[in-house]
This record gives sequence, C-alpha cells and structure tokens, in this order.
Amino acid sequence: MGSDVFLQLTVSGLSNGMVYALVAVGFVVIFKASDVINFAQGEFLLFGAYLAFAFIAQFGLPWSLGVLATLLTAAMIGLIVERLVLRPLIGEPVISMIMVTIGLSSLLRAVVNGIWGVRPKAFPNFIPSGEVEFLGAIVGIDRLLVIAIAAILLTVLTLFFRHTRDGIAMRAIADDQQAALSMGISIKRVLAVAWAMAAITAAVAGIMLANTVGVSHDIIFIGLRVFPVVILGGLDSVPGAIVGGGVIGLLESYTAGYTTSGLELIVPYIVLILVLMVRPYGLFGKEIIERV
Amino acid sequence: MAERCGAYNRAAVAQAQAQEPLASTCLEVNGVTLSFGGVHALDDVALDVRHGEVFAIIGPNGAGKTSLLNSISGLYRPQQGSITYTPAPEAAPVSLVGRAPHKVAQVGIARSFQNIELFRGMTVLENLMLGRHIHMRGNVLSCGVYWGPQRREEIRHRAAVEDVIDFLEIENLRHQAVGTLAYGLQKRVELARALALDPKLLLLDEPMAGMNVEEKEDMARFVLDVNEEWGVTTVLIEHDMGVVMDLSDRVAVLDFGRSIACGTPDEVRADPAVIHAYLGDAE
Amino acid sequence: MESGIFFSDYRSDMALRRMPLQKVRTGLLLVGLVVFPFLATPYWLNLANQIAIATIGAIGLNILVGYTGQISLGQGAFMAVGAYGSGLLTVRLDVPFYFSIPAAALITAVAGLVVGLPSLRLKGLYLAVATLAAQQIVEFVVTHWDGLTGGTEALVVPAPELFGARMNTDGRFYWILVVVALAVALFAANLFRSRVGRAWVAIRDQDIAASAIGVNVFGYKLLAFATSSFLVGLSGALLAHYRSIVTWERFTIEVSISYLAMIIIGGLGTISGSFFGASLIVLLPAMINTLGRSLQDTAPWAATVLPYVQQGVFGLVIILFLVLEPEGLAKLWRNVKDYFRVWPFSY
Amino acid sequence: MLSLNNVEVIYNDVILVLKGLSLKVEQGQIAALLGTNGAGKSTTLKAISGLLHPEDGEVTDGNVEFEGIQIDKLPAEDIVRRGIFQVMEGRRVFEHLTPQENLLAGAYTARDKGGTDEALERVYGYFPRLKERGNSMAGFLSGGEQQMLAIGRALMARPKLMLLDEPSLGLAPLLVQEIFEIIQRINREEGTTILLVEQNATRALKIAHYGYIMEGGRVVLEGTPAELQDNADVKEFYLGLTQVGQRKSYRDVKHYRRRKRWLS
Amino acid sequence: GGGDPVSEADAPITIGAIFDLTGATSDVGTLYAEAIRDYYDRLNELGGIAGREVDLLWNDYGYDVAKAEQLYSEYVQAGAVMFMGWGTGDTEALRGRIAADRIPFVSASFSHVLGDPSEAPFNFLVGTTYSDQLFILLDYLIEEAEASGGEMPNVALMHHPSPFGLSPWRQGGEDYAKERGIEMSPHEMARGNTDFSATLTRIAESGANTVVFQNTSGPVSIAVKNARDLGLDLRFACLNYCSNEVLLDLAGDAAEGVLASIIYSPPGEGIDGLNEAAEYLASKGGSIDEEGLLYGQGWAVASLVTEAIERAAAAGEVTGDSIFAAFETFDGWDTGGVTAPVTFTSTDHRGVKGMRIFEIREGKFQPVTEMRMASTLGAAE
Ligand SMILES: Nc1ncnc2c1ncn2[C@@H]1O[C@H](COP(=O)(O)OP(=O)(O)OP(=O)(O)O)[C@@H](O)[C@H]1O
Ligand SMILES: Nc1ncnc2c1ncn2[C@@H]1O[C@H](COP(=O)(O)OP(=O)(O)OP(=O)(O)O)[C@@H](O)[C@H]1O
Ligand SMILES: [Mg+2]
Ligand SMILES: [Mg+2]
Repeated sequence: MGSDVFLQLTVSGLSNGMVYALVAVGFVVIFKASDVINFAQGEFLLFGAYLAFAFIAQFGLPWSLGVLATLLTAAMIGLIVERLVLRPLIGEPVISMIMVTIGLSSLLRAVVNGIWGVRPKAFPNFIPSGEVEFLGAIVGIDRLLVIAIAAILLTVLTLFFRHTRDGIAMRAIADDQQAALSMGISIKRVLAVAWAMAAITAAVAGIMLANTVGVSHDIIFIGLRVFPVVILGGLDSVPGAIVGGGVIGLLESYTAGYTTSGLELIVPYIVLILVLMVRPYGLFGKEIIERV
Repeated sequence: MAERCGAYNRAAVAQAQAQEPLASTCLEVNGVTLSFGGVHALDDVALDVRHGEVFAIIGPNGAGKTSLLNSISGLYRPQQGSITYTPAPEAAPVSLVGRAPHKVAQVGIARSFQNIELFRGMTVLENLMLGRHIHMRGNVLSCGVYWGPQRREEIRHRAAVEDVIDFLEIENLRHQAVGTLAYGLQKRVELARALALDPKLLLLDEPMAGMNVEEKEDMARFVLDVNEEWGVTTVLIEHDMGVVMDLSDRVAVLDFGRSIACGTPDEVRADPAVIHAYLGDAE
Repeated sequence: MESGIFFSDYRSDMALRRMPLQKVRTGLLLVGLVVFPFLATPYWLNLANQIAIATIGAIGLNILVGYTGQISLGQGAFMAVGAYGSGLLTVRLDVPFYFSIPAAALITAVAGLVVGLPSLRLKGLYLAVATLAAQQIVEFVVTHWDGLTGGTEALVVPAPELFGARMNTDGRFYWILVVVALAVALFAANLFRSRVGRAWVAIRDQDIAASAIGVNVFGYKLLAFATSSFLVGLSGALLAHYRSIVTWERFTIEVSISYLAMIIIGGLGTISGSFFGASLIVLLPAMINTLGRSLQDTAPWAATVLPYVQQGVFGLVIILFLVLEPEGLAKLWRNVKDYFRVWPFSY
Repeated sequence: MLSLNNVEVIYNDVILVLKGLSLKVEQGQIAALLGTNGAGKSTTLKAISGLLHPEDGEVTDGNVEFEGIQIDKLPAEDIVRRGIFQVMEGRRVFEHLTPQENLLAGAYTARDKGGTDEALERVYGYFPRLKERGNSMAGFLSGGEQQMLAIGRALMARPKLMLLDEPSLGLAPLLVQEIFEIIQRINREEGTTILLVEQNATRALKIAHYGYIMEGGRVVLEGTPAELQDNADVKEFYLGLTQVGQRKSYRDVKHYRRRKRWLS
Repeated sequence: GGGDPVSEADAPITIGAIFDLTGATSDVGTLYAEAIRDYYDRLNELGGIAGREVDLLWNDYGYDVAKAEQLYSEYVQAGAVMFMGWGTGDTEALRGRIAADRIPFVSASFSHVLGDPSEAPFNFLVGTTYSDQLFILLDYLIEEAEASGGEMPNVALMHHPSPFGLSPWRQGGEDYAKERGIEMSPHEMARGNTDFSATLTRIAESGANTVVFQNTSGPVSIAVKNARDLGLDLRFACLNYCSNEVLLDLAGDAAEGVLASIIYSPPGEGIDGLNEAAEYLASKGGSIDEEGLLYGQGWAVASLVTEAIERAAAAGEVTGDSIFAAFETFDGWDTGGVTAPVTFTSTDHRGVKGMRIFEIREGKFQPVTEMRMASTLGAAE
C-alpha cells in the first residue's frame, strides 16, 4: 500500500478522532465537577440530534435559530436532570451517582423513543457538505467544522476552568464537597452549570454525529465508544480529550486500514493499557494524591 | 555540614560508649536522600535508633519527618542512602530500602499515621484482627470454608487481640464502627492496631495531635508501657515539646530535610539552632 | 445496639448467625427454598433460576467491587469465559458438567488474574478501563476464534445428566442452582469474617494502611480478581448448561453494566445485597412486562408506547431506588430488621 | 453577635450529640471553646455554619442566632454570605488546586475583583510561605502549610465571624505561636469576631476574651480566661498543671485519676 | 410442554411473539411488529381462525437474548402453540427449547442453518436465506459483467460483526464464490463505527470493485456516504436488511445505484399480496407507502402462520405438533407475489428460495430483474 493510502488513513483518523474528542469533552466537564462518569452521555448526544432535527426539520426553523434553540433546550434538559436526579445524591458515594446515570440512560432513551419513535431519520441538510483535498488526502468539510469546534471548546473550557469563579469552584467541589460548601460555594448551582455545559457540548457533538450517522440510535453507541478516549487523555482534562481523540482516531484508522475483521475495536484498548502502565492517570489526568 | 545523629558518627559513639555501654543498634538510617520533583523532603539524613529506647523526631512542618517514617516503612523509596533494621540484638540486619511495605511489616515494624488511617468501614475488632494479618495463615479456601482449622486460627488470634484491647482499655468499643468514634479514641485504636502486630519497632506519627492534656496523659502512659513492659523500641514524631521531653530517651531534629541536631531532650532543647528553627522563644 | 446479649465464648461471638432471630430467619429461608419448586409454575421457576445464577455472578462481582473496591466493567467477559469454557469442555471433550463447570471457573479465575495485573499501577476508573478492555477483547476473541468457539455461531450444549436424570427442565435445574448459590453465599460470608476477606476490605478502605500492617496489596488485589472471576465464571458456566446454548450476545458490555446495577442497587459489599439486586434486576422487567400485558388488554391504544414506558420505568425505578436509598436494598433490609429487633419498643 | 440557645443536634436521626448547648460570642471578641475529644466542639461549629446537613446531622431543638436573625435553618452558602466562615478541622484544602486557586475559592462569595486581589496580597502578607509554593498542588504541601492555606481561605472571604476548628493541630511550636499571633492580629486589625476551638488550652486562653468548656454535648463551665485558669479541673485536665501550678510530667504514670467535678 | 391441546373448540388460539421495539434493530423491528399486531387485530375482527380468536401475546425484548428466553417461557406457560421470534440471537438461543417444547417458530432471521430440520427441527424460514440471497446477487453480478464485457466482480463482503453478519459468508458464500471463479473476501464493520473510510480505503486498494453489505441500513448508509466522499469507484449491493426505505432516507444521493436484494416486495408496485394490508391501513387512516417494505414482510409472515394454523385446525386439534405438520404441507403456496412461492418439506424448512434485484434510482427502488431462484451450491454450471 502506498503512502497516499497512509495519508488518507491519517487524515480520516484525525478528523474522526475530533468527533470523538467532541463527545469526550462532555464526559470531562461532568467528571471535573463531580468525579462522575456519565453513562447517559450517549443519550445526551441523541437528544441533541433529535432536538436539532425537531427544530429544523419538523418546526421548520432556519438552521441558525434551530441550532440555538437546540443548545438552549439541551441546557434546560441538563438542568432538569441535575435538579431531579443528581441533586438528591449530592454527598452520597460517587458510585451511586455513576449508577444513577445508568438509570438515566434508560429513561432518556425511552423519552426519545416516545417522542420521536425509533425509526432513523435523515438529518436536515445545513452543514456544508463536500470535501476538500489536503495533501492528496480527502477530508469532508463537516469534519473541518468539527476540528474548528473542538479548538474553540478547548480554548473556552481551558480558560473557564483556570480563571473563572465557577470554573475554580467546580474543581474545588470535585476535590471536597463539604469544604467547598464551607466556602459558600453552592454545590447545587455549580453542578447545575456543569450539567448544562455538558449537555450543550453533547448537543453540539450530537449534531455533528447526526450529520454523518443520521438521527438514529446508533449515536448512543458512540457514548461508550469514547470511553478509551477520555481515559487516555485523563478523565478530567479537556486538552486530554482532544489529544486522546486524535490518538484513538488514528489508531482505529490505521488498524482498520491495514487489517481486516474489526481489530480496530480492540487495538485502541491494548495501546491504552500500555500507555496507562506508564502514565496511570492518562496523558494529562490529575493524579490521586495519597499522603499519609 | 549538619550534625550527624547517633552511631553514624563513629567518634561520638566511641566517646559515648566509653561513658556507658550502649544498647545495640535497632535501626540505622544512613545518608538517606529523598526528593519529589524539586522538593528535597530528605537530604542526607542519618540517625540511629537503639534497641529499647524511645526515640523522638521533631522539626518544623514540612521538615521531612513523615517522609522519613514513610521511607522506613517502605512507602517511599529514597533515591540514596541505606536503612537497616536489626530485629533483635543478635539478629541479622535487614535492609529496608526498596522493601515493599508489607514485607517491612513482616519483619516486625508497625506504625501509626499522622492523619488517622483506620479502616473506617470496619469495627474496632476487625481493625485489630487485621493487625494480626501477618501472623495468620488462612487462604481463600480455608477462609471460605471456615470450618475447622480456620475457625481455630481466628479464635486463637481473637484472644491475642483481646489482650491488646484490655491493655488499651477499649473493651466497650469492640463492635463499634471506627468511623463513628471520637478522634482521640480513633488514635487509640490506631495504636492498638499497630500493637496487634506484635511489633519489635513501633513508629508513631504524631500520636497525640489534637488531644487535650488529659488524653495526652493517657496516651503517654500507653506509649511508655508498651516501651517498658513489652520492650518495644519506639520512634515518635511529636510537636508537643512537653511530651517529647518527658517520654523520649533521645531526640533528632530535622529541618528542611536535614538533621540539624541530635541528643538527649535537654541537649536538644538548649540547642540554639533548634530554638531558632523550631521552638521559638516559646514561653 | 445488641446490648443485653452476651456471649460466653469467642466462638459464639464470632458465629455467622449470632441471634436467635437470625437463626429463625435462616431456617425459614431454607424451608422456603425447598418448598418453592413444588408450588411454583415453570415460569416462576425460570425466574428463580435466573435469580440464582445472577446472585452467584453478583456475589462474584461484589467481591471485587463492593468489598475490594476495584470497579469492574468486565463481568460479561468473565461470564463468557466460564460459559464457553464449560460448554466447549462438554461439547468437544465430553467432560461431564460437574467437572467442566469447576474447570471453567478455574480458567476464568486465571483470566481474572491476568486482567487484574494492571491493578499494580491503576486505580479507580482507570483500572475499570482495563476490565472494559478485557470485555472488548474477550468479545473479540470469542467471535473471531472460529476454530475454538465456533465464532459467532451459537454453541449448543447438551443438557447435563446427573444421577441418570437429564437436567433439562427448570424444575430439575433449580436444585443444582439453589445448592450452588447457597454454597457460594456461605463461602463468601465466611470469607468476609476471616483473614482474606478482611484484607480485601482493608484494601478498599485504605490501601496504604493495609500495606503498612502487612497486607500484600497487589497480591490480594490479584486474589480478589481471581476469586471474583472464579465465581463469575461459575455463574457463566451454569448459565451455559442451564440454557443449553452459548452465544456471545449474552455477554456484552450491557451485561457488565446490569450486574453493576445489581450490586449497587442491592448494596455494595453485602451478600444479601447481591441477592436483592439480582432479584430486582431479574424481576423488575418481568413485573413490568406483566403489568404491560394487562395494560395491553385494557388499553390497546397504549400498545405503541408501551415498550417505551417499560424501558423508561426500568430506568426510573433504578433512579428512585438510588435517590431514596443510595446504600442499596441491603440497607433498607437492615433498617427493617433493626426496626423489628427492638419492636415493639421502637422508641 | 452570635448566640446559641439550648441547641440540640442529632446525627443520622439517632445519635444525640449536642444536648442543649448555649453560648454567646460578643462582637469583636475572641471566644475560646475547649473540651475533650468527642465533646461536640466541631459539631457546635457545624451547627452554626450549616455544615451539618452533608453529614446527616440536624439541629432538632433550640436555635442559632446571628446578628439577631435565626440562621439554623439556612443553607450553608447563605450563612457564608451573611459573614460566617468556618475553617474546618483537618485543613480540608482542595488538593488538586494550587494554593492561589484555593484562596480564590475562599473568595467565592466576595463579588468584586479588585477586592480579591487586595485580599490575596493581604493573605500573602500573613503567610509569605504560601506565595513561595507557587504552582504546586495544595495536596503536596506539608501539614503546616496546608493549615496556613485553610486560614488564608477564611481571610479571603472577609467574614464578620470566623469559626476556627483546632487551627494549631499538628503544627510545630514556632508555627503555633505564629498562628495564634495572626489570629489575634486578625481580630484586632480587622475587627473579626472569632470563635476558636482548641486543644491547646494554655494558648487559647491567653488570647481569648471569654471561654467555654464543654463536655458530653453541654457547656460545663464558662467565664473569663482568668476565672477558668483558676479552676482546679481546668488546671489539671486542660492546662496540665499540678495543684501547685507546676507542669506535670507525662512520665508520672498514674492509673488512678481524680474525677472531674466542674465545681467552680 | 406448551403443546398441550386446547380442549374447548372456541377457546382462543395463543401465539407468542417477541419484537424488537427498543433495541439495536428496533428501527426495522417496529414496522415488522406493527404489521403482525395489525394483522391479528384485523383477523380477530373478521372472526379469527376457524371461529376461534387469536390471542397474540407479545412484548418487546429489546434485542436481549435473556429477555427473549424469559418471555418465551412466560408465553409457553400461557399456552402458546406457535411462536414468532425476531433476531438471529434469540432464534439461535431458543431453537433447542422450541424443539423440546414442540412449538413451531418463525422469525425474521434467515440464517441458512435455521432452515435445516436436522439442526433446527421446529424452525421455519419465511424468507430467502442470506446465503441464497448472496448467490443470486453474485450470479447477477457475473452475468452483468459477462454481458458488458467488463471486469469480473471482485467482491468485498462488508458485514455486521455477528452470526447474522457472517452467515452468508460462512454458510456457502465462500465456497460459492470459489465455484463461480470470482474473488470474494469478508470485511467486518465494527459495531458503533461512525466512519468506514479506512475500511473502504483498504478495500479499494485491494482491487475489489464490488461491495456487498450484510448489515442494517444505518451503518450501510454511513459507508456509502464515506465512499462517495472518498470518490471511490465501487459497486454496492445490499442483502435484504439494508434493502429498505431507511437506507433511502439516510444515505440520500449516496445510495444512488446501490443494488438491493428484495425478498418482500415493497409497496407501490401494485402487488396483490399487499392489498389486504394496504386496505387495512387505509381504513385506519394510514398508508402502506408510509410504512414500507418491512410492514409488508410482517404481514406476509403473519398470513403464512395463520394459513398453517388454519390448516392445522381443519385437520383437527390445534397444537404445536399439528401446526408443525401443517407447515410441512406448504407446497408452492402463493403469497400473492410478496415473496416467491413457499414450500416446506420434512427435509427443508427454507420456505422461500427466490428474490428480485432492485436498484436505487432517483431515490426509489426500481426492479432490474424478475424473480430469480437461487441455484443451490454445486448446481451452478
Ligand atoms: N508524596 C509527596 N509528593 C510530593 N511532595 C511530598 C510528598 N510527600 C512529602 N512531600 C513534601 O516533602 C516535604 C516534607 O513533608 P513531610 O510530610 O515529610 O513533612 P513533616 O516533617 O512530616 O511535616 P508535618 O509536621 O507538617 O507533618 C514537604 O515539603 C512536602 O510537601
Ligand atoms: N457524622 C457523624 N455521624 C455520627 N456521629 C458523629 C458524626 N460526627 C460526629 N459524631 C459524633 O459526635 C460526637 C462529637 O463529635 P465532634 O466531632 O463534634 O467532637 P469534637 O468535640 O470536635 O471532638 P475532637 O476534639 O475529637 O475533634 C462524637 O462522639 C462523634 O462520634
Ligand atoms: Mg508529618
Ligand atoms: Mg473536632
């Protein structure tokens, strides 16, 4: 196989990886604020996709308004979920909170099914299609858009967590809820902000996914697919999610491009374990501080 | 050049031994250096603990006292230096550097922690039974079956644990979950857990922090009894100078990871370097 | 709490069932288990059998997650190893099931040991990803190693024979499952009142302190992985013979997640919780189905949304249980028991 | 300024810890709260600051008043906003945040940015060591440094009333001295009212204007420091002095102990 | 067992059915299920079978094998004499038990082995097996190449990672390609992929010129879109589970020119066999054109099952065994053109052997062949 194939695999892998990264960032935001892995992330993606579908294809809003409405509604859903499901568990063991997101995934899925049915739908056509050539490899314009969004998210979120009041409060809460409370930090408010943010990023990712996959339940799988991405980058690191997405995307692409029979599903895991043996908290994750 | 503490300074030992015969060395720390990234927690530390004594380590916060204890018990691995432990006067010395923590416990070194590290989900009794872990032989099969030898073993060690319970006067707490105990009692249970190990060398990291005078008195009595009646060599980190003065035979002072002084409590208290770095003009 | 009851020797103080009330309860349970198959319809027997298998698997998982504190997403994989192991031994080598099942459990234990190796360095969710990797890899191997497993085709396992009887009905298999499940529960309960179990819990609570009192933390983590996998493999192997067929679709990541749900809703680190959780996760959909069926008859218009309602209710119940009692059903059960212990003098 | 009236606190609906506790802190003063382990000192502070809820504790009887308003039903964040700030037992720094971020978290309720920068400088003035530790995570600081950080966080919030739970725990003598000096300075220079829980009774009484001694969930003795220091039980059990005012030696192993009577 | 005779002549006849309404294949499963439910609603309105009502016990099993087993035992206990399944997993898992319980079973899984009575005695396939579909497709592709004098087909079989996906390759496909002297190789489509560019790049590089999909419409639509974006020059063909309207919706333009294996005629061609269904839907205010091909499939399967039960009722008692016997009397039964004629024998439960090939043109399925029958392995010249 020639170098043009290699180049194509690289470009496809990277652009795919950025889709993963987009999804992974949603995990990171929730984790940063509460040490919780959100098993309902796939459903958040799905909701985002369906909302955009509803606003644009069903209600006929222009796409810009439709996307805006989608993001706002997603944020609302994030807030509602936090209020009804997560808030009662503040202060309880993290594992209970993780578990509750598993219940949530069933519930959300049922709600989507109930509203829209299970039949996949074509996503409204507003994201520019077509492709550009890049050093002889072909990459879709929609993927370029994904890369741009990932870059924006990276910048915005990094600034948020470093420098804003709520950003610092979020990280503080993840470390010690009670101590945070004693500073007058409102755990409720900060968690609500976190879930709203996560829901918004998920909606963005959901829209970008639906554009390729269609508005269908297949999107849910992606929720779990990106788990290795989040771990590789480090559970609480936004840059980690981006780098992890790129690395896993490349690994998958090369494996699928040079081997048959679905090895791309496991090669990333094997590499991941090897990396973790050297860096137990992923590439950029915060380490657990154990002092005695 | 910092003053060397204990037998590492051969001349000093010879001099000391001329006056009174010295007990043999139990723990010899030699040139130990430990750093985390840029932070030098320990810098060429050397000291020497003799069999049967109560040896105190003092020093400002962040001086490296806990790090030294952690290095002894195998939790940290110093980059340089040696730590050798001689279980009994005639026994063969064992090198502790690079030895896994559980293997350090197996040669008879037990410890307590600065911030109580009990098994909070368990009862006092279970915590103490864990102290007997190294003396028990049960494996998955025998424990799962339990009947027969395993039950006998459990009962035998339960008896040993009861001795410790009696000794530390915590009879009425046996079946209580340690998480709900008051701070002072938790500290006592932690001591009990260490004693359940039947240690030859006991490392105590601020056993009396957060106690009032009355409780410190109790604790002091236990530490002394363990040392005198059970003959357990004890290394003690403590910030309360009253306690240190009264309990310890010898004291080493660390500052910024280096040992700056060593000697009897009275010598150390009078040392200007110690006053400057640690004590201040207290009264 | 149990003031007023004194034990004259350590042996009775250390017994598993110390209180008279506890002994009565245990007795009632045993009688109930023996009488049940004579009263139950095959449908209920089927459910009971599923609960028994799930309980064994859940106890296994609880050893790792609940007691030792190592999160595992690889339950499905370990069940698969047990199921394929025993199935293949029976089908390919004609090994009788009472040898093949323990052998398969042992094979799973070895697999668990290997998966546990990264626990030398990894903790928490980072370790969980190692078990997730195991899940993916086992799924991959099972579906791709055609020569061994028959690949994606189902492996048909003949119904086992015991004392000349073919164990091909729910009623007959019930006895095997109940005996094994009780033995496993007793085994686990014993573990946690003696040396090994204590060491595991110590690692969960405070691994540094555990190492400082002489527990070989890495060794015991591996042991927990092996023991847990042994039981999980056991449940997988039993499932293979009970269902007479092994397909990889039964051992996917969804299975891993639903087992986690069992032990968390049931109560982490409790044997009874494993049983309660297994029962809930098995019975809940069945109950909702039945409920749905009656709804189908009374309100046929509901037919189209009914499945989604079922799906939603399942999630909702999980959420409600956790919100109301984050420490699980076992905690609820304890509260009930506490209430009755001092009843009628509850205040 | 602050008063607790017959406060009763129950944990987990069953464990009764405070059994009708009453105390008062006057504006601008330092009140010391002494007591044995498990007496309920920390619980008292948490009852004031609203931090009982996350631990399943509840004020079931009596009330807590701050500046004339009943606050025991308010959520913790409101109480902080009203000007009460608790420095919790055991430091509780945010391990993965830098010292500076920890301090900023302390200023969460302070709204204006300029004030925050100024407050930061003030804290660095009190504890220059915190500035030196720069960008390393707070979890790696030594015990003493973490304690400075915990107090520093309180300063960032500019509270009217500061609740300090064993600020000297685990600190070296020199630092203990310094911390007490700083507490006194905060009280004097900024007019902050302080409720101080301490095991180091000698020092606490030295800087306090008034003192309470509690045991078993109740106040058993109160008075000015001078009055308290005169009490025989306080002398023996809190100050470690013999009847004649000499410091006792911990070597004097005594298996019998006179019972406390709390007669004044 | 559940085959116990229903003694009273007017008691309802119980049929058990599990559908995928929420699981991995619910997109197509829902339509199939709707048709079957509608069919029996209508049948009961018209008086049932031989004067007896049909009690269709059904539920969603979410594509979860364990749940399928549970529902199965519930329904058998409730007296089901006939069972309708759905996917390959549940059909495989239940095939031993239905044989033991002697309950005939039809599902929507067309794996070749399931039609072999020595392997799966009580299973009946109401559809052309995946292998037969593949043979017919390959024949067509070869013919086409020969006619135009172009390259011979070099086929990549892109398949779902499951028994369903590999079935056509394993069960004869590999040998058939050899026999016909063409290149063919399997390529797995990993679960949950959002992009198949890498796999397609490899396939194109390997010299293949044709891709046959054995997967559902979702992933296939992604793959054809990827191929369009990459500008690959490949011919695409679908076996039956991506030959439906969902593919048209999702893939849009990218689906143009894709060949489709049609074993159940789509609505819109005026097929007689779909009239009943169309009328029923119209009477309820719906339209079969909206529901699509899968609805027709469900309806056809239900009619066939009903025919078998009617034959059993005509012969005597309705039991699992009598229905089983009735199935084996089908000989060229006409489904009104929805499928090829149906025949079951005691040695062959593959009821349908033929299909038509369609091509997607201008967003519609257009037939390019008449009904073609599969030449059995070894019989190809
Ligand atoms: N695991 C670690 N990682 C990074 N730095 C560490 C670690 N352990 C200790 N240190 C650093 O080493 C130095 C010594 O710490 P140590 O805990 O030994 O002090 P100490 O003498 O016990 O102080 P204290 O009296 O406050 O307990 C401190 O600066 C601390 O920040
Ligand atoms: N969260 C809790 N749940 C149950 N009991 C508790 C809880 N917190 C404290 N207690 C109990 O309340 C009593 C008082 O505890 P508290 O921490 O207030 O004491 P303290 O006076 O601060 O003691 P110390 O000097 O040890 O800090 C203790 O007996 C303790 O066991
Ligand atoms: Mg220390
Ligand atoms: Mg306290």
